This record gives sequence, structure tokens and C-alpha cells, in this order.
Amino acid sequence: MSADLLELRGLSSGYEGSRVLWDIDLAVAGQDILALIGRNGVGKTTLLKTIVGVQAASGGQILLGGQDMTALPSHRRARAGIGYVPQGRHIFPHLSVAENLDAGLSACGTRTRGRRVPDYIFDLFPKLHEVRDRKGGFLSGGEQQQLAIGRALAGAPRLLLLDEPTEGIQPNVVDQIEQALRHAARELSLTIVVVEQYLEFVWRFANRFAAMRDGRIVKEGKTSESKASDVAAFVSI
Amino acid sequence: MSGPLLLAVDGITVDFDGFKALDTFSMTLDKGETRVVIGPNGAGKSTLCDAIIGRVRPAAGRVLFRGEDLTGLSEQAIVERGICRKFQAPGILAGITARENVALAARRDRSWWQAFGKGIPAEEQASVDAVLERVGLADRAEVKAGELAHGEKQWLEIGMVLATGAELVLLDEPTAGMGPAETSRTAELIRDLGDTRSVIVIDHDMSFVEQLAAPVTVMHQGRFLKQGSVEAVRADPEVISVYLGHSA
Amino acid sequence: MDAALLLNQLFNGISVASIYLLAALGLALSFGLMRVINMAHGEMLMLGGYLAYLTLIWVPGAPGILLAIPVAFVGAAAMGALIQLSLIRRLMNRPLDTLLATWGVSLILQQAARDIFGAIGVEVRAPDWLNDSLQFGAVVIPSARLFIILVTILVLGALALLIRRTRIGLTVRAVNQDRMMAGATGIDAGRVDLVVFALGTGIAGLAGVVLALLGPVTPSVGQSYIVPAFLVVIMGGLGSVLGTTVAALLLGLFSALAQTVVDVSAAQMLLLLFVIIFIQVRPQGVISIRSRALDE
Amino acid sequence: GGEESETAAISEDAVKVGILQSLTGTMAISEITVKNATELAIEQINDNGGVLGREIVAVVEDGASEPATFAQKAQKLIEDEEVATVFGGWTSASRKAMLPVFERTQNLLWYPVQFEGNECSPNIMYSGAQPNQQILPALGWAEEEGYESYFLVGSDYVFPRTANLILKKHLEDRGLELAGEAYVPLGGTDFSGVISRIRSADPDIIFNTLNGDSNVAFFKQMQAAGMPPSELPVMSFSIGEQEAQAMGTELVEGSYATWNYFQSMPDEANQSFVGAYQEAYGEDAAITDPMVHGYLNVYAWKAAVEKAGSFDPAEVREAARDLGGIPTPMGEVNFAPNGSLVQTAYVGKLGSDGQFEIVSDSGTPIDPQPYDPLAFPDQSCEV
Amino acid sequence: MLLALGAAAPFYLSGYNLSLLGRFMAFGILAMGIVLIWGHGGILSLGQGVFFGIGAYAMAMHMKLAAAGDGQLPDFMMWSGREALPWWWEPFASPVFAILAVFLLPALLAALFSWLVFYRRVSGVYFALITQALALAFATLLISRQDVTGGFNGLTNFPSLFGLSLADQTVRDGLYWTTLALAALGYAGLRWLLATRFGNLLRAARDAENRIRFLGYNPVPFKVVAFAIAGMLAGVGGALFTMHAGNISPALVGVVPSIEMVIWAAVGGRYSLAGALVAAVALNILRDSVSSAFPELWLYLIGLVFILTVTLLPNGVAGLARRVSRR
Ligand SMILES: Nc1ncnc2c1ncn2[C@@H]1O[C@H](COP(=O)(O)OP(=O)(O)OP(=O)(O)O)[C@@H](O)[C@H]1O
Ligand SMILES: Nc1ncnc2c1ncn2[C@@H]1O[C@H](COP(=O)(O)OP(=O)(O)OP(=O)(O)O)[C@@H](O)[C@H]1O
Ligand SMILES: NC(N)=O
Ligand SMILES: [Mg+2]
Ligand SMILES: [Mg+2]
Repeated sequence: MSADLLELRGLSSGYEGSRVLWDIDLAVAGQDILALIGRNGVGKTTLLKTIVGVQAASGGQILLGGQDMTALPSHRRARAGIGYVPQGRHIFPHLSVAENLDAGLSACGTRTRGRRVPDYIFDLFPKLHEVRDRKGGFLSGGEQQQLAIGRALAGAPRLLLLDEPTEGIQPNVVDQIEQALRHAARELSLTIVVVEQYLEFVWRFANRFAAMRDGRIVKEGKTSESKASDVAAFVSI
Repeated sequence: MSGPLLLAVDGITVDFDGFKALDTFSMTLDKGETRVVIGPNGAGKSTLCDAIIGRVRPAAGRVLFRGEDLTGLSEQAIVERGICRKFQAPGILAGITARENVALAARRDRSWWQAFGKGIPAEEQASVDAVLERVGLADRAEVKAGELAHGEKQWLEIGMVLATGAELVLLDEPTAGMGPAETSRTAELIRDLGDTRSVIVIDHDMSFVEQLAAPVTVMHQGRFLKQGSVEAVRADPEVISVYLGHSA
Repeated sequence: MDAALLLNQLFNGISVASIYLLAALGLALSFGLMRVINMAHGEMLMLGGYLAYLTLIWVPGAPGILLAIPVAFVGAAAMGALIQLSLIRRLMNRPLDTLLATWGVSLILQQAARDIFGAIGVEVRAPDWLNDSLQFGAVVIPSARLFIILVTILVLGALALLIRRTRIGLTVRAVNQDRMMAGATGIDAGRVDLVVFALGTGIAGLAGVVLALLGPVTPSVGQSYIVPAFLVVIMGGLGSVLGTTVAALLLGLFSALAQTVVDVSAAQMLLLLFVIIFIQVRPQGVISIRSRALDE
Repeated sequence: GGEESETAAISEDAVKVGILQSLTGTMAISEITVKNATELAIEQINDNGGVLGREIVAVVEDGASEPATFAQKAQKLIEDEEVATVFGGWTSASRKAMLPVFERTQNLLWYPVQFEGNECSPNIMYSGAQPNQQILPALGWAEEEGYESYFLVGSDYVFPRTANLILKKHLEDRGLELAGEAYVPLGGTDFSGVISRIRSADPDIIFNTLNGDSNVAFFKQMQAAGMPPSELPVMSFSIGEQEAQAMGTELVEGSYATWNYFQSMPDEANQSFVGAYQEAYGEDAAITDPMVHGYLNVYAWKAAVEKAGSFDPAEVREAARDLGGIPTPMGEVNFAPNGSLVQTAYVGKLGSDGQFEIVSDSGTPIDPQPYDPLAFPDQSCEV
Repeated sequence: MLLALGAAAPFYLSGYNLSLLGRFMAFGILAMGIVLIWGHGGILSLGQGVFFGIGAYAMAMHMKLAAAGDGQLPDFMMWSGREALPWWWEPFASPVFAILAVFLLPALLAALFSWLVFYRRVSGVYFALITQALALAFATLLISRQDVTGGFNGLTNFPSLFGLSLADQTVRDGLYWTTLALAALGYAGLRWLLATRFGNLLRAARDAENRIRFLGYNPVPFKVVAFAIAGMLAGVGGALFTMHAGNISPALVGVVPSIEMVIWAAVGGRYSLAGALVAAVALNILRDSVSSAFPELWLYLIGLVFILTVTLLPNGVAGLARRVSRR
């Protein structure tokens, strides 16, 4: 295993007046797939947002490949190699599918010039090719989720953050997404942090997990060493 | 198993610049019935809700509620007739407390000239408390709605829909973002509703659908595909091929 | 009403529409992107006008007017950038407040112009070929107005290319639609804002140059075009270039034709009435963008 | 009221007067020059021993180009500063707003600008031209020159509208043709519609009552449309030397104006006034008709005070009528019993140097006529 | 406390200063209306001058008719070449009608206008810009119909009010007391209104208009009613102003004054009724003294005030005061 790609040191964050994350310490090694689990409202989304920088950290440090990201604006972090698939997907509604993917290239920063959206994205998600000229906003939830992942991959990230990728997705598309992600992770040597409620799904897919409770990480481990049913307690009441 | 006909969706077509999100789709719902609608992403489930509630105008077809044609009525006129819908993304008033959210929804008289007073009548107050209890937010009642967690927001919105007293409730993916325990609670909640109201539930979570134990309508590409019990639908090869796949 | 009068006014209407359009484009662009209206936008016209005046003192004649165009564009764009960086950036997500704060800027810029150039208007002496007119039977086409239409078409073409065909345009549209996500995909939204704002004020500076061909440049010259420009933005629909163009044409022609039957002041009244009636029919503006978002 | 101000405003060795002009806003550019001329007169008088042995102390207030502010500041000058009299006003709107204040407090205003008539308050001295001292002489000249068809262009406010109302009656009376009439909002710069209408009306001459910056736009767009003043003559009523120079004389060269004073008047009195003003306010300063009226108002007030032997506004205004000749840059003038100035009208043609060449005059001084008998037959002045 | 201060004013201020305070207080009544619609309703109107103007003109028309005497035309109609009183002037001869008109006309027009716009779901910046165009159009209309509106000059020269001479100091004092009473009444009324469910729904409509629609509320009437109330307050302010100042003209109702009215509320604090009232009075006193001493400076100053309060003090002086007192 390679050295830690993502490292969080004493990270805290919150919204006006309320603190949501408390001193999070977390290390994710290169090419790990980390499942971040926890009940509703424990701060999973907030943690991802703080890592990409669309939410400000109130304390602590975020390191990517040893480089301090904490003070950087989100576009700089994206260019440093953080890809983000948010909860709710956030597709650019009036850009076509092709343009959404193009926008994803921005994460290549100055290297964007002359770049094209890599073909493997359409291989991973053939559906996107079919609807490439439709406006992103007109896609259904499942189509949008595929597009959001494709867009993040277009930026050639080192680290991919996925927030509930199966939420509202029909079962056979969930399968497809899983296949695509596995494939991408392998081919592109991606490191992935995935927030998920659907434990069966992540357990098939992730090699490590971290469980959150009340804004803190309370348990970490390898998925191979604990059963999904053992950690289910962190997800259900 | 249930009362007289409440809702009839009669051959509606919704056309987005040539793309038919709904294509001569029809269904009926009886008083007191709970119905689950499933179907692939993009099948037109949310659009169906939009059409019933008056957010989109069908290019053809009608929506009849208690025999009255709803086509062309404004949203609030439709709400007044007793239909309320929960959106896929939680729709709550972030700036006021959970209780105030429910109280607003619980107001029976929603005209502006009735608003020149403080507080709400005692019987409405009681129903607000009952609703908060029912969706499990009694102890979160004084928290600003915007500060609730995602799942709590979903419940709050279900609570608001209930509080409107609507006879027909449309729930578009009510368990989105919920864990298994919350999902079960939600299912329980919806089953309780069954005695008094008609409910249309849209969801992808098949275990949740199972817990609802209600007839299922399957949509595909804007059209009606199948209808039947959960078991029947799960076993249907056509449904498996377009929707369920083999993992579910 | 005779046909020559009508034809003359049709042409005038198009030239008035061109000015409205140049004045409104920047407003529409930054409105689309940042949901803010810059009340000091009129003063960018003024600035463009004074820069043309200064340029023509320095280089008289035809080269002067051609030089004035880039000078005014750059000058007004720089002023716009300054306003964006110092004020608008700080008021992100507070559109109504931005409106008020920029009104303060507008007052200050007007008074500054008064102190520098005097309260009475200065006159830009255009080269003779711009003071000429072409005559087609009873229809007289002043070359200055023709020049204005030409400049507008060029600006519009360049802008359309920029937005539709370039990467900058793509990033502009992405930020336009989802600012948070644009940042997370690596787009520097702050820079996009700045560029668009400066571009918009630069175009207003151009409007100032062409205005100077028709009338005096005064400290309040922007004020007389800004309200119609706002109406154009309202009619055009959410920051759409095409919508803005169509709306400017509608309003320009409407105002010019109204003036053949009523006084200028009555024509102004009718213009507002027209817009209010228009929004009864198409509240989303000429170009409506459908979206699935619950709150627009 | 007047009684009190007698005691407070006038000390042993000084008397307070008010100057109320727009120092800011659209009118400032014109009104400041009137303020300057007024101050020049006060300074000269003080240098020569003041009035009734007292030094004049001027309190300057800004009317900010808003009628309501004029009224407010007039009230302030009279009730708070307790001035003996006020010099000021330009637009008719400002005068109309101040009028009730002066009537209520029984104070006295000296108004320096040509206007539309239809007013004679006992509490205002009108030294600017009445319509029969500016507009009608201009029409007389144009008729003599053989112009038959008239197009009236004006800013949208009371002076142009009323002036044109009078003009129309006289056109009809004299059997001349009204080719058209158009108004543009004050400060308006879009003349496309107006010019199209002028073109299709094809008049012999334009009578222009546009105010301020609108003139630049109008002349410019006329020129661009192929109708410069050399092709289609224009007679203006609000363009003086200062406006012409600010606009750029090339644009308006060859157009006409009618006033009661032009800077180019050769008399010695005028030369020394122009010299004194330019010494104080710059060599290139243009001198206009309203400035001279602002200047002469102070001298007229001094003469009236001395004649009455009192600063009491009621006595001063009685004394001011028929002073028997006040020497001014425009010659000796006199106030008529109706409170307006008796004065001569001159038609000037603008040269490339920004000065008017006088091409015609009314010969004798004209008695002011606040109500035009043709347009307002039933009205008369009761002072 | 403010009331006490206001009530004490006639005893220590000169006639001129009292009349100034009266007209500024009239502005304050209008500013409280802006707090209602802007602070609590999220509706930014750049056209309050219109409603101010309607109230002011309604009162001025009455006084003008009274000054002209029976059967006589007001002076400006005469010199504009008009021969008969327009029919819509006639009812204003009645003082009762005029007073009713001061309250109801602006409210009705505000309701009609805002209904047309809100009904089509136009709001926010669009609404602000349309109201600005409305202010421009209204001022232009007044100017262009000189024969019936007094044009650019506006209406002036009305020496008496309901048969009482305005030159009389006791009448002027009475006018001041009336203004003070109406300001207090407006303040109390708005406070009550904002505490009702109406206030809650207005704020909900401000924060999430579509949400309350799907709860079965129609947000439009809430916004329309609030806008009409603000219009009425502006109209009352306008009428009082006219009585104090003795004139009304388009210059007071157009684009620039309308925007300045918003700054009163902004400086005072957009959520604070008392703040707006005080700021309207204080800013105008400041303007009066600054513009006398340094006329050039006023525009720079007001421009800076705009920028600084909006960027640094979004809740105005009232918000600052509250923050300071909490410490
Ligand atoms: N914009 C916001 N303003 C204030 N508080 C917020 C905001 N967003 C989230 N929170 C609060 O932060 C806490 C964590 O929320 P977050 O969305 O990170 O939870 P989550 O673990 O992702 O939950 P879910 O599983 O429902 O998505 C919650 O208590 C929530 O109420
Ligand atoms: N406003 C619109 N304009 C154009 N196309 C639209 C619009 N709204 C929806 N669509 C299209 O209509 C189809 C049906 O969408 P709908 O949201 O109803 O699907 P759904 O069944 O709810 O899917 P999901 O399960 O993913 O939420 C989709 O293909 C979508 O792209
Ligand atoms: N009196 C004037 N010119 O307004
Ligand atoms: Mg989450
Ligand atoms: Mg859906």
C-alpha cells in the first residue's frame, strides 16, 4: 500500500452557530476505497463538503498527498485532484450532457487546453452517450447520478468523493454504477471516499470503512474484517 | 379493499419539447388506498406527481379528483381540494421552527384576511402536536427547520403534508437519504395513513416497498407497464429486465 | 401618418434598440451570473462617453473615433472590475443590497464627473463622415446611427461566439447554473464573475461612445438610458443574450413608433405599460428557461 | 414676519440678504453664474459704502435644482436667517414653489430670468423678460424675415409650453402656419422621433425652447439628419453665450437667439461690467442675460432701499416701482408698476466666436405684459 | 421615548425647524412602510415616490381648489390653456373625499400594480426594477400633463387648509401634532401587524414563496396587502409633507427620491420600524445642514452612506445598536 493520500488532522466544521464536525482525524491511503457510514445527520455530507472546500473548515488541517489544502478555495482543490459527486448530484441543468462533462475538465486546470472528455467515461456509462445532447436538468435522477460521476472522472481526480451515489437510483442502475466505479478505481488508480446508507452495496465495494456518530469518527476498520451486519448499528437506530 | 374512486389519471401525455415524459398514462386510485409507483429513472414518476399537482400542464388527457377535472387549476387551488405532495428534495421553510412549519401547514383557513391574529386555534394546536409526535420530531419541534438533518427534514415535510389534512398524499421518494431504521419507521407511518387517506408513494428502495405491502404500479418510458402485488411485480420478467436487474 | 415617417422611425427604432442593447447586455450578463443588478451601470456609459471625448481631443477625426472604441471598452471594463472586486464580491447572495450599494457608487461617479468635466455636457466631435446621412428617397439614414447598428451587431456576434463556442463561455454558463458545483469541478467562479462583469461594463463603455455621436456626454447621461435598459433585462428573461436582443428590438421599435404619434414623455409611459402587459403574457421573459428546480 | 426681521437682520453696520440658486443638480451650471454676478454686485456696492451705510452680508443657500428645496431654503432664509430680501431662482418651478413663502412672510424676491408670465406677485420683482419682451419680438422679426411655417420644439415644462401656447395664438392671429409642436423631457437626448416629425412637416423655421443639454443632442441630431441651422433656421430662447460655448459653437453657429442683453453689446457700462466679471471669474467667462439681470437686481434693490429709506420689504417694493432709471450693463432700466422690468429685446445671430451679432432690436423698451391679451384675454395683473 | 421627544419638539423648536421636523417625520411614516415590505416581505420597491406622490397630489389638489375659490380654475390650468376643470378633479373639492383619497388611492393603486406583477410571479430584482420604471413613468406623466397636473412645477401656492390659514402658527403647530400622532399610530399598527400570523406568512413568502404555495397558501395576497399598506403609509406621508412644505412636484416623486427613501430604511435598519423613522428624520436633518454648508459634498456623502450601510451594516443602525446593547 502506498502512503496516505488524504489526511485529516483535527478537522472541525459547522454552519452558522452550530458545530457539526468535531476534531476529525482520518487517513486514507492511496487506492483505498473508504466507506463512510453513519446515521442521518451525523455530518457525513458536511465532512465531504469540507474536504472539497465548498464548506469552510473551522479548525484543523486537510492534506492531499502531503500538501495542505485547508486554506485553498474549492476550485484549487479540484485542480489538485479532488473529484466530488455531491448528494443531490448538482448537474448543471442547462448545459447539455456533453457540456457538463466538458465542464468537468476544468479540474485539469491549466492543462485543460485542448483536452477532450476521455472515451472511457462513455464506456462506463453508455447511457450518457445516448443522451449527450439533452440538457442535464432534464435527465432523470439515475441519469443525473451517472453524469455526476462521469463529470467528476473527466477531471482526472486522484481522490473521488461520492455522497450517497445510490440514493434514488433504480436497482439495476445501482449495479451499473458499482461496476463502473470498480472499473474506474482499478484502471485509474483512484482513491475513493464513499458515503452510503446502503451497506450491502458499499461492503461489496469498499475495502475500508469509517463510522461516524455525532460529528466524530467512532470506528474504523477493514470491510473484510467486520461484517456489514456488525456495523449496521451505526446506521440504524 | 377500499372505498369509491378518488383519483383518475386519464390518458395524460406530458411533452417536453418533443420528448414525452408521460405518454398516454392512466391510473386510478380509490379512497383510502395506498399505491406504490416504481419504475426506472426517467420513467416519469415525478412528472406524474407534477401533472397531478398542477406544476406541469399535460398536452393531452385529464386528471380527475373526486370527479372534478383539475386541469388548469392553480397549485393552491389543487391543494385546497385536498391533494398535497412531498417533493423529492425536502421542501420546508428553513427560517422557522419545525413546529411553526407544521402549524402553517395545519391552518385550515389559508386566506390572508384570516391571518390578522396571533397563535392558532386549540384544536389545530393539538393536531400540530399530534403530527410532530407521529413523525418523531416532538423533541426537535423548536429547532429551526433548516438546521435539521436531511432525514429529519424529510420527516418534517411528511408531517407538513399530513398536517394539511389532504385526502390524497403524494410522496416522491420519502426515504431518500434514510437509513434502514428510519425507512422502517417511515413505512410504518405510511401504513398508518392508509385508514384515513389515499397515498401514492414513489420509491426505489424495494425493501421499503415490501414493508408498505401495497399494490404496485410499474412505469416505463412514460407508460404503464404492470400492476400487482410486490411479489408479483418482483417476479415479473419484464419488470426485472427493465428495472430490477438481478441484484435486488 | 405617412410612409416615409414610418420608415424613418423604423430605422431609428433599430438604432435606439442597438443602444438599449449595448446598455443592457452587460446588465443581463451579470444578472444571469451573479443575480445582481449594477445600478452604476449607467455610469459606465458615461465613462465610455467621456473617454471618447478625451480620446478625440487627443486624436481627432476618424482614427480617434476608432481608437475611442477600445479605449472606452478597456476603461469601463477596468472601472467595472474595480467595482466588482471592491463591492459586488462582498455582497454575494445579497442582490437587493448590491442594487442599493451600487446606486451609491452611481451617485459618487456622477458627482465626480461633475467635478471633473463640469455639469454641462461635453460634445464629441465626430468625423464628418459620421455626420452625414444617406438618403433613399424620403428615407434618411444618418450615418452615425448606421455606425451604431454596425457596432452593435459586431459586439453581439463576438459575444455569442464567446459564450457558445469557447471554454470561457462554458465556464460562464456553468457558474451561472450552479456556483457551488462549478467550484467543486475546478472552475474559478470568482474569476468568471470578474471577467463577465468587466466584459459587461466594457460593452456599456462602448454604448457610451456611440451615444456621444448622438448627443452630449453629461454626468447624468447614463441615467437616461438605464431605465429602458432595465426594462430590456426584465423582458429578456434570465440573463439570456438572445432574449435581451429580442427585448431590446421590441422596446426600441415600440418606443420609436410610439413617438410618431405621441410625445417622448408619453412614449416613455407607454413603454412601461407595454412591459407590464408583456409580463402578464410572458412573465419569464422573451426566453424562458425551464428548470426542474423548485425555487428559481 | 417683516417687523421682526427689521430688528434681527439689520444691525448697526450690516444688512443680511439671501442668495438662493442651485449650486448642485442640473441647473447648477447656469445658476451658479447668476449667483456669481449677484455676489459681484454686492461686493461692488460694499466697496462703495454699502446700502444706507450698512454693509451687505449675503447668505447663500443651495436650491439643488428642486422646487421643494427652493421653498424650504427660502423659508429658512426668511424665518431663520431673517434676511431683508432674497435674490434668486431660475426655473419657473422654483419660483412657483417659493412664491407662497414670500407671500406668507411678506418678504421680497428678486427673480432674474425670462419666463412665461401669467404671474405677478406683490412679493416678487421680475426682472427677466415677459413673453412680450422676448418671444413675441422674435416672432415679429421672423415674420418680417418672411418665415411662414413654424415648428415649435421645447422641453417639457411650463415655460416652453406656455410660451408656445402664446406663440400659437399669435401665429393664428397673424395668419402664419404652425407646422408642428413637440416636447422632450428635460434633459432628454433622443430626438429621433422629433426630427422625423420635423422632416415630414417641413417648416421654414424652428422656435426652440429646449433647455440645457437637450440642445446639444437636438442640434447634433439635426445636423446628422442633414438639417443644420444653415439649412433650417432655429430661433432659441434658452441658449445664451455660455450655453453656446459649452455646446461647441460649430454646432449652433448661425442659429438665432432673442434676449434683452448680449455680451457683445458695445456700451461702456457693459464693457466695464464684463471686465469686472471676467477679472473675478476668469477671462473666458461668458456673460449671459440672466447674469446681468441677477446683477442689476442688487442695484435696483439698493436704489429702492435708499429711496424708501428703509429695509422693510413692503416699503422697498413700493419704492422699487418707478425708480426713474437704474443704470445697468444693458442701459438704464426701470420697473413697471406691475413689478416687471421695462426692457428692449434684441435678436442675435451666433457667430463662430461664440458671441451673438445683434441683427435686430425692438427699438424702444417694451412695457412688460404678464398676461398676453390674445392668449389670456380675461386676465390682468392686480398688484 | 421617541414619542416624548417628538411631543416636546414644539416647545423648543422655532417655527421653521418645527415645520422641517414635521415634513421629515412625514418621510418617516413612509419609511416604516418600506420596513414592512422590504425587511419583512423581501419586496424592494424603488417606486415608493409614486405612492408618496399620489397622497401628496390628492391633498394638494384639494388645497389648490380651495385656493382657487368657487367655480374658478386653478391658476396653472388657466395658463396652460385649459378651459374647464377635468372631471376627476371635481370630487377633490370635498375635504372628506380628499382625505379618503390620501389613504385609499395610493393603497388601491399599490394593490393593483403589485397584484399585476406578483400574480405573474415576478419578484426580487425584477420587481425592484419595474417599480423604478414606474417611478420614472409617474414623474414623466405628471410633467407631460401640465394642464391637469401642474407639470414640472407641480402644485404650489395653497395658503389654507380646510379653511384654516397656513400662515397661522397654531395651525402649523396643529399640523405637527397631527403628523406626530399619525407616525405613532403607524408605528403601533405595523408592530401589531408584524406580530400576527400575517407577519409570519409574509416572512415565509419572503424566504420560500413556492414552499408556501404547496402548503395551499397563495402568497400573492399577502404580498399585495403588505404593498398596499406600505403604499398607503407613503400616501399619508406625502399628504402630510405637502401640507408642511406647501408644495409638491414631480422632482419629489421620481426615481432619485424614491431610491433615497429606501436608504432611510436601510440606514435605520430594514427590520426596525423605529430605526427607519429615526433615520428618515436624522438623514434629512443631516442633508439640510450639509447641503447648506457644503452643497457639493452631499452627493458624495449620501453615496458613501449607501455603500457603507449596505455593506457593513445590513441591519442598519438599529441592528448595530442591538448588537452593542447585547454586549
Ligand atoms: N446548511 C446548513 N445550515 C445549518 N446546519 C446544517 C446545514 N446543513 C446541514 N446542517 C446540519 O449539520 C448536521 C450534519 O448534516 P449532514 O448533511 O452533514 O449530515 P449527513 O450525515 O450527510 O446526513 P444524511 O445522511 O441525512 O445526508 C445536521 O445536524 C444538519 O442539521
Ligand atoms: N422540464 C423538463 N424538460 C424536459 N425533460 C424533462 C423535464 N422534466 C423531466 N424531464 C424528462 O422526463 C423524464 C421523466 O422524468 P421524471 O423525473 O418524471 O422521472 P422519474 O421517474 O421521477 O425518475 P427518477 O426515479 O430518476 O426520479 C426524464 O427523462 C427527464 O429527463
Ligand atoms: N423661467 C424659466 N426659464 O424657466
Ligand atoms: Mg448527507
Ligand atoms: Mg423522480
